[in-house]
Amino acid sequence: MPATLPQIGLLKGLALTLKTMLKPATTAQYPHVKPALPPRSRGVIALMEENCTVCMLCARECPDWCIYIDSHKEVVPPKDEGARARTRNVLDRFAIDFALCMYCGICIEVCPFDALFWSPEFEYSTYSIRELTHEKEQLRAWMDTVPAPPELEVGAELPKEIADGLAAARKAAEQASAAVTAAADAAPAAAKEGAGPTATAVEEDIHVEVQIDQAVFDQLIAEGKTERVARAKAKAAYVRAEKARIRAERESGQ
Amino acid sequence: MTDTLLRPGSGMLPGGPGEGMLVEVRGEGELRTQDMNLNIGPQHPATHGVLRVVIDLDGEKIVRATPVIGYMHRGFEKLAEARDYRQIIALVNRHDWLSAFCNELGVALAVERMMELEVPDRAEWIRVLMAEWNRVLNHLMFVGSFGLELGAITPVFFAFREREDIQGLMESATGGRLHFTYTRVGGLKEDLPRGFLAASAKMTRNVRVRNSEYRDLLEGNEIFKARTRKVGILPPDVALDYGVSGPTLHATGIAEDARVTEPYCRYDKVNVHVPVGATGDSYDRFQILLARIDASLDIIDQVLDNIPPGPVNVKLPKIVKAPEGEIYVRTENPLGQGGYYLVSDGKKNPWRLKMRTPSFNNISAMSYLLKDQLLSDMIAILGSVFFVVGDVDR
Amino acid sequence: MTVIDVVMLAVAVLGGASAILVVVSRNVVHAALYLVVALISVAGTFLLLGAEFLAWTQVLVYVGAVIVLILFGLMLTRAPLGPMPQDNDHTRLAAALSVALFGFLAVLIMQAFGDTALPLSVTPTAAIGEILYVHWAFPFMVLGFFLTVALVGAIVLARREEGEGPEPLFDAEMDSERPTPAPTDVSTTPGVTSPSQEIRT
Amino acid sequence: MTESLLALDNVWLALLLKVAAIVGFFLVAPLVIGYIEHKGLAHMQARLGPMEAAFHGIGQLPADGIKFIQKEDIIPANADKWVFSLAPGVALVPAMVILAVIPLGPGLWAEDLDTGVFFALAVSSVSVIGILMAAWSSASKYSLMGGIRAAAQLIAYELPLVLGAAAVVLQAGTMSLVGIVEAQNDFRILGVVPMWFVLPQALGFLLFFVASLAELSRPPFDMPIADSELIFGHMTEYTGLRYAFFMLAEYAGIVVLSALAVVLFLGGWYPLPGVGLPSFDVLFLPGEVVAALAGFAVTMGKIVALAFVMIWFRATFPRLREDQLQRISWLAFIPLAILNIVVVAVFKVVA
Repeated sequence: MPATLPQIGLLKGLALTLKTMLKPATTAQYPHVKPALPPRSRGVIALMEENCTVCMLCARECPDWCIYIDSHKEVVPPKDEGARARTRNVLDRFAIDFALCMYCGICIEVCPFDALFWSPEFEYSTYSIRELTHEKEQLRAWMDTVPAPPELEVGAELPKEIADGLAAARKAAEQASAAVTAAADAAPAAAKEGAGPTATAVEEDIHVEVQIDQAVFDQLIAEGKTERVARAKAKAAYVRAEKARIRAERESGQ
Repeated sequence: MTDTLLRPGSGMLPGGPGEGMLVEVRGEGELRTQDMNLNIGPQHPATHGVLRVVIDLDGEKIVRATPVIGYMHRGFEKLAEARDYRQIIALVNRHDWLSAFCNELGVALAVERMMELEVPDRAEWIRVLMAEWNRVLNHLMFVGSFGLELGAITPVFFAFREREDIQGLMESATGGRLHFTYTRVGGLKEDLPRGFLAASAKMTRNVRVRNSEYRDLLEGNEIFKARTRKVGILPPDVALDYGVSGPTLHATGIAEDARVTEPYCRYDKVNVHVPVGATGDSYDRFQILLARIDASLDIIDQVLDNIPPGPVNVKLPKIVKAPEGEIYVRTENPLGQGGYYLVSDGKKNPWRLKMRTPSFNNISAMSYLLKDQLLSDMIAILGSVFFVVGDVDR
Repeated sequence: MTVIDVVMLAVAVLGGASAILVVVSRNVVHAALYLVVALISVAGTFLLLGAEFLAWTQVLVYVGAVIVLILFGLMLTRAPLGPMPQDNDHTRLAAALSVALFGFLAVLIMQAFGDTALPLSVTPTAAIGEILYVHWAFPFMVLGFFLTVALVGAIVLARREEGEGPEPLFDAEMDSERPTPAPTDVSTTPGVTSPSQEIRT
Repeated sequence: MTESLLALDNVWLALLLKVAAIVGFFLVAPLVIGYIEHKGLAHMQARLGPMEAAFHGIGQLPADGIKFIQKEDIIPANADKWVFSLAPGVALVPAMVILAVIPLGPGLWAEDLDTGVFFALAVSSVSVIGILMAAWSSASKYSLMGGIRAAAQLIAYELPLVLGAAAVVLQAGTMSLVGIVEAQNDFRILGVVPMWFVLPQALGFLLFFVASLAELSRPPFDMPIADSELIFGHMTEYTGLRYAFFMLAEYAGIVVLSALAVVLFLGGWYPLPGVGLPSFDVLFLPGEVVAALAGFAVTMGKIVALAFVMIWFRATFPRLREDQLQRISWLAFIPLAILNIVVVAVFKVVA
């Protein structure tokens, strides 16, 4: 420990607090400035009602049994003449008691039909604990606030669905390019050049800094959409447009 | 003459903890002095949680201190017997809310070793990364609250400023700010989001700079030194007798650290610096805390250099069942040694899951540490023997 | 009667009443608090008589220090709330003594001044200083000496035995005194640095 | 003795105006200091502090006051009701009384006492009785511990405070606060350089300032109310308006002791050593009033600066232990204060 002058530590502390005072504060003025939450934030559970088949897996796996599901069976008339009538489950009630929920996300993980999603929406506190039980209409409404999942870190193994999709696309592109090569005998070199970018464009992921498309945002607000929905859609619109632009740029560059 | 009286009608609940505490009466005749019996807690600002310490005071000197625990007992171990392993992971990061990731890691490791699972390399590296970030989060909290208990109100706000940044980082990967629930048996919930590693690298630089601010604010402060040096000295042998671990043990000069002596995940591939103290007093414990933050940041930097590509999960059956048998896994949690003793009868839920939590042992040393100290020093000791009440009671 | 007379009378009644309450109060802390009122009334009397300096001295020394010490002492003992049984039976003797003392002083004052009304004049502080430090310098110093002796005596009595005292406040040598811990051998695992014996600061 | 601006012909009207002015100042000045503490402390901790009540939280303290009025006034069942109720008042009144003698500008004082310094110090020592009353009557062990600590601390730091002020009195040759301000304006180092007493009395100023921190139980000397161990000591059992009175007493104490330090060491209402105040007529205001207003602004500026240092200390330092406090006072401050007086006396006699 270096020898220090006596009492210099007190002065160092004073200097630090004074320095901090002169710098801008880090406080977020919450109700006035909304936090930018990452897409994975476990804010609230949204329900894609159309996907739900009332398999009850979520309700059974929930560690504190906060999911309530009611359903009835409905007989669907056979499509073809003479076939047997089918039954299907119809969802009557899907409610989550957020006063009990511990936000572990197990229900979302176990759902085999992609009916449940996390949304970063968090502003649903109530004055009464009873009002924290949200029914399927509200849960469906929160679907609008579910953002697209973030891109994965470099080196990550892609999820099976995306990897399969990419492989299929690559295969299709190769077939197309092979077809083009075979068809255009006269100018093979030119055809190859044309096919090259098509094959890579699928693989190549274009990274775009997310921003809000102000025009879309304003329009959606004018249409009476909630701010969060409008922001999410405006972001998506921006990303789409930007990616299209970059793609066009790359193509024109080649 | 010293005689001991059974306290008659004390204000405590009959049959409750601390009922019939002994009170010493010293001296003779007119000049007898009687100790004052003071309840610190269960609701008291210095115990950060619902710990209760019953102390007998002779003036400002503590004659006897008895920590009374159990106010926050939530039956985690029993609950775990009725949950499957995925649910247990969501459960165990709640008893010590300041080291959530390290706790879930311990349970996952226990189940994986039972099942003899080979966890993907990338997942193990990410676990190290997250565990170290969690350690930094935890230590920042204690750095702040230690200052607060000694009357310095600023460090805790600074600590929360850094915690906020790190929590935001963790949230982008795990979705949680406190209860991460990111580990799964056989790997992780999902891979990191794009940009996480770059943000981590930036954050380590940031926290290192901020760490030096705590040194300016507290470590070098003469008043702080006067309040903590030679206060609450814990000799190494006593520490070992009580089973104290973690930074509290390192301060006594013993560098026992599960990351070094019994490495798990990829701790054998990184340099783990274990700072140790010399005297085992409160000041040492505080210094260890700051030094451990730096050490954790070093580990994070190493992880960032070494993280391999690949999957983060293994394919598991729909219902995870640990085979029949038992296993004991120990991990170095931020507060000390975490032990997970898992006994399985081959079903989807454990037959018994006993958790050895560092806070419980650390708090056990309290009656030794507090004896013959001043009331004001009690605060310095309570603040520097690191515990989380939820972790004590479970 | 002038305004001064009325105020004087009020202060006297207040002071007298609280003085009586000091002795009849069954609660020691209440008695001490009544004493505060009595002492402040005395200060008020001094003020009304033009002895400003004396009045403030009364407040500073008696109210600010003596009473605080009394209350401090009471709190260190059990300081029970509520009335307490009187712990001695000398009340009659005390009453007789104080009545005698009061009578003696009253007679003395009457003898000295009689009916002559003294002119009310403000005593300048400088005059008090001159009287104390010029005319009565020797007795003043003797008194001061005695008080110092008493103080030293009190310190000697209260001083602890050698080695029993608390730790010094800012101990400069503390750094050098720190023992170096025995080296611990934990670097058995390859690729692990041995922990340093010093905390990096 | 100089004349006060309010020395009207009608004694009763003058008295009424003075009391009104003192009470007004007494109610407003602590709010100003409290607001500065809210914001200063917050920014030192990288926060913003109150932002919602009016512009940048200016209305926060009045809002708090309204909240305190609405709160239930709880008196513990075992408490000594009378003493418990009276204690906040006893703690509050001395601070208000001292304001009567403090000159805030040329002619801006209620009463210029011959023994002003002595009066201020004597009355300030009374407020501890209020704290002791609160501590004892609450029937709470935490309060009692706080009371014992407060008493011990106030006894220990009363001496350096009084001795520090005494050295100034010795140098100025007067006990009148107005006289001391004027003496500082006339003071010249080596008969040439104009300087306030803060320089020749640097040691005294330091002792006075630190001792006033201890008198006010402000960090790092806040052991008597140490919230993390004694849960605010004597204030533990207080709620609502009575608690607000204690808080008001604390902030009024900051104002009063800062003002005393300004008057004793920092040249009172003079903006710079050897520089006077503007005293020409502005519009319809006579020069005398202009000077008084300018002097008031200067004094308030200095008070706020000293209060800011107190807040700065609060943001930075942990608190000392009770035995450390005592040792600092008896082993360092009191000997130093006596030494200071001796040195000043020697200079006074020699010069």
